[in-house]
Amino acid sequence: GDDDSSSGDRKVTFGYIGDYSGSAALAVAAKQDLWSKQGLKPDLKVFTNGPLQVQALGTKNLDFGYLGPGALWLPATGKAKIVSVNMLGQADRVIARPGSGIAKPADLKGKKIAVPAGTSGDMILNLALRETGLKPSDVSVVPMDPSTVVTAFGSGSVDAAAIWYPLIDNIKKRVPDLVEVTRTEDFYPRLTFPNVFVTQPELAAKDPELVRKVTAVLRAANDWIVANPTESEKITAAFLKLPAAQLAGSTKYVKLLPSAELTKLTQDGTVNGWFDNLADIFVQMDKMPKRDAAKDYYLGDLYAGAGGVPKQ
Amino acid sequence: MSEDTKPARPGGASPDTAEAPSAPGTTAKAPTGRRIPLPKPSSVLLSLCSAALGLLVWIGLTKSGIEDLPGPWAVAKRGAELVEDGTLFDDMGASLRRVLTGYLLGVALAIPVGFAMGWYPIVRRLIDPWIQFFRMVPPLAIIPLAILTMGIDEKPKVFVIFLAAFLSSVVSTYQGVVSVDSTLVNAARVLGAKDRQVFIGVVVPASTPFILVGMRIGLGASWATVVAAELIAAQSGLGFRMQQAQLYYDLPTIFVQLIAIGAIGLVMDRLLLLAERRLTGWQERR
Amino acid sequence: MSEDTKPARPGGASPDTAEAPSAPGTTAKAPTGRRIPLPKPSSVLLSLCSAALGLLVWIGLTKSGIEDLPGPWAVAKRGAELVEDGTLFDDMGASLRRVLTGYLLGVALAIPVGFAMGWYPIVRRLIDPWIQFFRMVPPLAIIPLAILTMGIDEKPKVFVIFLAAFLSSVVSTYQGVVSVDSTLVNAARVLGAKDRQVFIGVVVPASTPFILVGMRIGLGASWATVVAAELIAAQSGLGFRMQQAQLYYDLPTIFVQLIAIGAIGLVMDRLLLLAERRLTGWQERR
Amino acid sequence: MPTISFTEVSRDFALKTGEFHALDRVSLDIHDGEFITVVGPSGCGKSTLMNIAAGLLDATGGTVTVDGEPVHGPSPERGVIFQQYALFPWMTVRKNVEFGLRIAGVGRRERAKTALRIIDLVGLGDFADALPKTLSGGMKQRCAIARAYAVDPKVLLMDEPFGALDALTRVQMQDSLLETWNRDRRTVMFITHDVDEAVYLANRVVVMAARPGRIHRVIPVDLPYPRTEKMRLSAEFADLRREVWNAVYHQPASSERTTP
Amino acid sequence: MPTISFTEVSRDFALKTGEFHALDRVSLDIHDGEFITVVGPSGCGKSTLMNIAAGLLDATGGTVTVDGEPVHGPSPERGVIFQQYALFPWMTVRKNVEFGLRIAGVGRRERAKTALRIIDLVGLGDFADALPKTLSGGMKQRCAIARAYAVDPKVLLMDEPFGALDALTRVQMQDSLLETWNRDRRTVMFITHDVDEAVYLANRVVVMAARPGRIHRVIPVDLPYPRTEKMRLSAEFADLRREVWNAVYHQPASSERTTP
Ligand SMILES: Nc1ncnc2c1ncn2[C@@H]1O[C@H](COP(=O)(O)OP(=O)(O)OP(=O)(O)O)[C@@H](O)[C@H]1O
Ligand SMILES: Nc1ncnc2c1ncn2[C@@H]1O[C@H](COP(=O)(O)OP(=O)(O)OP(=O)(O)O)[C@@H](O)[C@H]1O
Ligand SMILES: [Mg+2]
Ligand SMILES: [Mg+2]
Repeated sequence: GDDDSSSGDRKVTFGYIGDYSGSAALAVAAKQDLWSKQGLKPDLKVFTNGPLQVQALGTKNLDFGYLGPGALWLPATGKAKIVSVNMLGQADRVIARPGSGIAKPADLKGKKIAVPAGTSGDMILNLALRETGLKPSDVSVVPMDPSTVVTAFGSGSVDAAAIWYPLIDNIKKRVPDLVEVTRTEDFYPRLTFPNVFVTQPELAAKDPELVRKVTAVLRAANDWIVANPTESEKITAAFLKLPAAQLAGSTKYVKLLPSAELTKLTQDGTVNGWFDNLADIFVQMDKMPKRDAAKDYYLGDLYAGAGGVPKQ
Repeated sequence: MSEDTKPARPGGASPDTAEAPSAPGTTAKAPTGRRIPLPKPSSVLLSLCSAALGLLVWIGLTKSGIEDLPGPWAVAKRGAELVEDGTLFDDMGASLRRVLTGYLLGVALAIPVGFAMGWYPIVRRLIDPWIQFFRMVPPLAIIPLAILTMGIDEKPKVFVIFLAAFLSSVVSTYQGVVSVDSTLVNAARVLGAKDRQVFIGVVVPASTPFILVGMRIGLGASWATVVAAELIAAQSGLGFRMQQAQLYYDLPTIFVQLIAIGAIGLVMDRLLLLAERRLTGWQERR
Repeated sequence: MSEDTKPARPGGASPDTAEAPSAPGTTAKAPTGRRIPLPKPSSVLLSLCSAALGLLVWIGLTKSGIEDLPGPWAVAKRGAELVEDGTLFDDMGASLRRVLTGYLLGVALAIPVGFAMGWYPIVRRLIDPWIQFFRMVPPLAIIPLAILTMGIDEKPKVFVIFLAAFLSSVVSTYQGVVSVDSTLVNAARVLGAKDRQVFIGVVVPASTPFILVGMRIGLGASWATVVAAELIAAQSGLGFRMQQAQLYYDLPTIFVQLIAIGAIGLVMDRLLLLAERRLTGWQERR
Repeated sequence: MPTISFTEVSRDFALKTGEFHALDRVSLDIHDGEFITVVGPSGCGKSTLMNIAAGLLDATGGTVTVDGEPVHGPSPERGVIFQQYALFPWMTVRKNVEFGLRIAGVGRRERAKTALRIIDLVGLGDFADALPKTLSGGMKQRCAIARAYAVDPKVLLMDEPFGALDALTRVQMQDSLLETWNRDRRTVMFITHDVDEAVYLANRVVVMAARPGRIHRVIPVDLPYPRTEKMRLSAEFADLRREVWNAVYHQPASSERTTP
Repeated sequence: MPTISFTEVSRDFALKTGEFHALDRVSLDIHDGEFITVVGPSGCGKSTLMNIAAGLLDATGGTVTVDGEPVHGPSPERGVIFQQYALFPWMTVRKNVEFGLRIAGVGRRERAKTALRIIDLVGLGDFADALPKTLSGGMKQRCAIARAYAVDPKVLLMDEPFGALDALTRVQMQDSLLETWNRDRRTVMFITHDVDEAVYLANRVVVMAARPGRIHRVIPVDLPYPRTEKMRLSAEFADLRREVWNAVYHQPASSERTTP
């Protein structure tokens, strides 16, 4: 609903990914007309993955974007700055086929596991292995496309998979009695998988006011979602032109935190801890050589400050 | 006086067409040596048969126990839904716009470049290796580069399609120029034609058949690249929708887009075929 | 007695080649009308020039301020690293195996199918629309289908490449069969050749030039599909590595894979070109 | 019994403007061992008639028999020499000549022997391993003749085989053709543009007329074989030449409609 | 002053086996308004000589001048008729004939008038809008002749232009060519295989010899113009015919090496 806003509004290009967590805040912001309240006019661009958005941030074609937890190494290497935490993903699972003899992470040893490389699925598998003292070389990891995992697991080409909902719902149609070996919640609050909104590295310094305004929009949208989770699923489905059924129940697999609580967690350093923990995993996974400290790339102060702006 | 030496007489107009006099009419016979030609089934009937054949294979595959493979019915239902809520036509419009723009630009560049390569051997030998090189490079690999240089609007999407169309039609164009009969070029030159006139008057029309074949090849390449192109921040489009459906493993939707792409492409291909028939009617054909 | 009617005499062997007697040797002149031919630069020199040209364009692009675009130096360094730790050659091996398998299978099927389509008009009219249809369908869209039917091992990867090679070379093959000179077919038939013999003795050799062009087109299509194919649970391969590098936004690595694919493809293309020259040496050329 | 017998043979072609009668009820008997030449204005149906005899084209009316058998498709019994050579460009001269023998299942050694003998006969001995593209027009034509000879057909159908040859080679080829024919007396139907050639070679000259294609006159040539260079300059030859010339040149006006 | 003057013209072709001398120091003057015919065995360099005069091929030695100017590339002053017609297949007869006029910048109306007049002259009036593929061989050849005539060249270079025509059409075309030539007396260099034709048309017949390509004899034809059908049957004509025939047929053995 930004089309009817006044022409003096500041234009903001915003990237997102066409799934529930990647779109919900923007769908709600559009529906509730939160943008014009901040004098902003969003130009939304849908992407299929995080790295492409970061690339577009680098070429100044995007002002803001959305990253899943698997792409958090990008801000951790200075390629983008995080402006806010969106939701905490709890959809990721390590699942195993019935009869594969896998019931707990330790049973994964020597098994064939399908993983979409560089995603949160990749990470939860790594965590699960580490918890039990297994090395990646102790299992046979088969990297593949997310939708490939569905088929591969369904057809029994692999023993286990590290994947997420709602794709697991698809798998369940064919393998109803699959075993959930590990789930994201198992690691909370030590570790969680936040998905975030990011911006160009320079923009925060050059135009903090803009970043603050955008953050305010995101906070407002987030709080609306926290209050109306089911409604938000419908709005998002409409926004993505998907059948409502496809997103129904999405909120089951995310943890929604009110912005007040997120502010608190930011101020007490918990959020920085999440990011640093994840960054350490990335380093251990050889995704990057060394990490920046979370305080260098998470704009926590701006986030906290955005909460103080009175709604117009 | 035989009337043959005065072909200007009425009634002698059209039949003098025997170019290969030692085998006139043999083309009317199937090369299989059958002597009595089968009654030729109408082309519409054959098209229907062809479509039915495809459908049968599909149903066969569905029934043969491949799980998840959606049957024609499921796909048709999903297609109807997508038509109803307008997305299918929106997506078609968006993709068609991109493909047409990229394709037309690609062909528009391929023709002069192909001519230059055919006309000046030096140009050919300098450029040809690069053309062949880039022909091998996957369009998916071009995307980061396209974003770097062109951002994320329509430009890079159109560019990826443009590149595919250009690379596949330029080769055909220059092969057309190279194979222009040198006798025709000489014939024009002895009539006083200078380079430019030889080029416009002889080389261009003589290579039209090749250019049109190149355009058909380029069309296939353009459509086959549309999914890759729409990975770049597309808001709509058949390729984008297909990608999104892959996120949710929504096979019927993938099939709808797939069929839409194939069908539009096929229609465009048949149009080009018509143009080819029309523009190169002067050719002697088997 | 002139010696011309007794060409069997020594010394009269090779010069009787004037096929187009009214314009012998005119091909030696550039069509630009220049009368004194330029000294022909050696082909090696031209290849070097061509390579240098490409490098210059690249450096120019790098310097022109496109951020992040890696220069030749950065790419060479990354390439050296990848060579050193062995991944580059492993990846090359893996991709080459897939491409070769898929490509050879594709060509091997395209040739008989193309022949059938060219030989039997009914087959052509039934199959041609489907060929054109699938030519438009992006390889990325085939992946879910390939996985459904073939799992995630080497089979679906090879299949995607196979399909690309098949679709692009079948068209050329059947056009070759269709354009076989009917006089040659008749010549064989009046010598007593039956269908099979006409086919093997005339149609196959006469369409070799077309088949080879088709094989070159198919080669490009195969390599251009390798990234899409290696989206399917690949452990190694140039396309897989490129995907991974894209995930981590590692442009120098992408460039290394891109150059590796282009270079291997180019070498294979030149080999095919050689084969073409050799196998179709009987053709009259400009 | 005639070797080739055309009985009321017609051939129509469907055109946009209607039916075109390329041949209209042509009847002609060619006897065993006879040498027939066919002349007539361009487009009068000479090639059409020959293609029907060869089995490469169907008549739309009438019947053609060869040795009493109706013609159904081509056969190695009836050797054809095409106006455009129609050599297989990917085969050497030797391979071209051997093609028909291979089809007939002749063994490798036998094949090579026969081929080389015939290649020598047409004067291409040194070019046995040359590809067609390296041959001059005349040499190509001689190769095509050798290929037809090799399978030793009972009947030879030749469509302007010497059209591309210069006067010199042409005379040579005429003499060599006659020499061969004199030896084995196979039946020959020979189409030509050249009145001189028609008379020099033939037992009988068939003069055709156009629109519709039909036989205008059949002129017997009563010169003895072997024919010689001297005969060509004789008064008798000149008379025949003039007779054929007049038959072609001063044809009565025919019905001029394409659909009479 | 001669119109076309060849002085010691040589042309070598580089072959794998060494240099091949297609022409060896050929000298020939063709006078203004003269009709020269060139005969000789296949491969003796006739086409090569003509192509050099046309400016389509460079001599490797010697000089060629036309009107005193050395030849540098083709020019509409020198009309060429190619052995293989070389019609533009995408143009109708009229467009083909108009092509040279359009190049010369002649206006549309003027162009159409000239073209139609010349098309009528060669007897293709009813086929002005036909595409080449619908023409018979003879009609194609006549269209090519009309195209060369249209630009009204000072010099006509014709490479076996009547090779594809039947005897009938051929005689007609010969007469019509002579008739035109009689009117405007342009210089003509005419290559042919046919000794009869060479004598019938020429002021002088140039007989070439092969290996190396050179001029063997030049035979003047002292028959008056216009030439007639009757003249063809005269004793004088027969004598000339025999003389040319012997010059071609009984050439002295030459050095047989390709590299003498
Ligand atoms: N496939 C065809 N379709 C239509 N008309 C044809 C076809 N083949 C031959 N004709 C016509 O039939 C007539 C006879 O053709 P044919 O080739 O037999 O003539 P010809 O006597 O051999 O002439 P030429 O001396 O030029 O070889 C011609 O007028 C020709 O136009
Ligand atoms: N491009 C070429 N390369 C090599 N040799 C050539 C070339 N062009 C012509 N020749 C040779 O030069 C000689 C003369 O050729 P040219 O075409 O002038 O002969 P011609 O007298 O016109 O013969 P024809 O009567 O067959 O037309 C021939 O022996 C031919 O093989
Ligand atoms: Mg004929
Ligand atoms: Mg010549």
